[in-house]
Amino acid sequence: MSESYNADKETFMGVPRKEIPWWPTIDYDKCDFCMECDKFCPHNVFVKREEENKKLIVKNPYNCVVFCRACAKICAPDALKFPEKRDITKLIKKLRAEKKED
Amino acid sequence: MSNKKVYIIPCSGIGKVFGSIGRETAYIVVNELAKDKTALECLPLIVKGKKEVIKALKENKVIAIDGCPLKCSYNDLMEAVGKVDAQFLTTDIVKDNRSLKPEPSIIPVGKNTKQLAIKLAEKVVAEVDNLLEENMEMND
Amino acid sequence: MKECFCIIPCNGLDKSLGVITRNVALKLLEKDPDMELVCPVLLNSGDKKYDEILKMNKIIVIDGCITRCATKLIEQRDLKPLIRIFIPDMSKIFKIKPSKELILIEQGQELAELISNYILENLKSSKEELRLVSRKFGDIECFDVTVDKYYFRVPKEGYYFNENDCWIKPEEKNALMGITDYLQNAAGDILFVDLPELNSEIEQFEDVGSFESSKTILQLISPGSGKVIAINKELEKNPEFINQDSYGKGWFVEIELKDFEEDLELLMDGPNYFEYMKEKIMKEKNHFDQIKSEINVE
Amino acid sequence: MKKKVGIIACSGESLVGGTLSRAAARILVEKLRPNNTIILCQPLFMAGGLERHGGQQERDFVKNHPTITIEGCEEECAKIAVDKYSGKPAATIYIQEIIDLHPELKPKSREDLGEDGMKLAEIIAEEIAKKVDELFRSKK
Repeated sequence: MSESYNADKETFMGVPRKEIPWWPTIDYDKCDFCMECDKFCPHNVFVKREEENKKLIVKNPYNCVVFCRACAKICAPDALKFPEKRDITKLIKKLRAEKKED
Repeated sequence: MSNKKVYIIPCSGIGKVFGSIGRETAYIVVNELAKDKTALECLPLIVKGKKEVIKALKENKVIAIDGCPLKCSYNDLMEAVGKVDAQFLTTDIVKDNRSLKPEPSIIPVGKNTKQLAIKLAEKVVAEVDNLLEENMEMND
Repeated sequence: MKECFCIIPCNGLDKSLGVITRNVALKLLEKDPDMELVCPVLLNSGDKKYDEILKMNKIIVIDGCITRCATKLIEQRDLKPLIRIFIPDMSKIFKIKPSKELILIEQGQELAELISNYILENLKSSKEELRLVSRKFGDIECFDVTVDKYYFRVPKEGYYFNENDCWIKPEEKNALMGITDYLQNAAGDILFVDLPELNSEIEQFEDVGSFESSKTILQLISPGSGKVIAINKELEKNPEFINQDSYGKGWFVEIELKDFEEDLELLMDGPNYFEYMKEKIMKEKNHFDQIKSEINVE
Repeated sequence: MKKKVGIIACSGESLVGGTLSRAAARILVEKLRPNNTIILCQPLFMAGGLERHGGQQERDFVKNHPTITIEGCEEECAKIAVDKYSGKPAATIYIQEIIDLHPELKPKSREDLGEDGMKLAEIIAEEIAKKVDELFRSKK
């Protein structure tokens, strides 16, 4: 993502991005640090930490595009998990309704 | 074998790596696999209408190797020479080998790209022999 | 007259290719008695017998050699075949060279068997989308913006969009879905598509199949909810349709809508999406160029 | 928004000039001036008929963006094509001229530039980059 991207003023469907809990969670038991997801993701959600034992972490969760799960699709050991899309849709509708009231 | 030659005309596009697969394939066929039976020619020269080149293509066999569905080599040859004896699309060889993803870099080409070119070159050479053999005995 | 496929073989007698064509037709009839065998000679004589079934437009043409008499027969009546079989192509695919004899020998028998199965296979797979294969897309009125050498079009009406750059085109109780010009430009030449299963139920924003270029994998994130009733099988052979005509020929899947009013709440119409897309292009401009000129040269 | 400069490199296949022009074009667009240059596909530019969805994008781009052609040999296919379809190129670089300035560098072959060849490609790329900067400065 270009540097100009900063998550606080970004919105998704009229809802501030920061209020939507959508990002990949790494299951470190399965992950073999092949780094395919980091190589793939154009939005710098993942960041490498070569020297630590957790070599890859989700550094910028709000850079992740809501509802996009492409990284999970190419993860061979299936170590990337996302929230249930159904719940996220409900949450967005709730937040949009609240915004309309105030 | 007839004394005829088979001209290999890659589209040599450089916007994407698929053009490079076509060019690498042409080099492998012309320099290694079918050295004496094939020759390489330059597409822009044909489109520009260079008489000697077009004459040679008309009198021999022509294979077009294209790098994307727009098929410039095939379409240009049909316009300038009026015939294409066989055509290949490099994206087909990529599709047949889904595990061999071509690397984006084209100078130098990556190892997957090289392998794809070799696989395609084998198919092209089979077609070269077919065309030259077909040339020999006119079947019905 | 029940809807049925009609087989029109050429009647080549002077070549082994014609003999194989005849046998393919007979084998097809054996395997699917509902089919109608059209005698090319009678058809050529202008007899009215076949007028009715030909109008059903489910014609299988089988040409033995390059003169393609069977194709000419139907083209004279400006009909278009559903499937066009050309024996030399088939012999290349199945790597069986027809012999010279004019009577069917064992090799020709095997080829005729393979071709008749090939035809039935093709008919079966296209049955689901038969209703849609002849889907015509007139030219759609679009907004468009050009950035460097890339066109970004957005249809003005009839299409709705989500922020994941996928579109939905409702038609009464069904709807077509696909990806926008923005997404196909970002992907580059699409080489592989993974289409969803027929009759699978989808929720709004669920990922419905994916498409892959040499640079990236992108998913169709469904703008609508409903049941998959048709998939664009053409894309498996020609994924470039998505790049060439993302709002028409490049359609991806058709669903039977469950509750479009509900879906609509989180979708944008043409004009709004066009503004959203332009802003997105400008914001991601540098990073977008990076994908385009493949700067990721390690 | 600053207008980008188009680069059309000769896609010649029969001699090392073509390979050099492609190598220089890629080095320029990827390393030297990534944000203000765009590579255009020459065969697509010359051949892409309107009905084939392709060429028109390249030709429109060249009509309203300054474009530099890089010629691999004296045939000048890129320059002629640009003149014909979109109007005069902003500049033309002749590979042969630069090769003559550096006799000490001998590219190996059209298939493999070798070390000298890559150095030469870098020099050519630098040359084009200078032209790109000139065009940017001259455009207020």
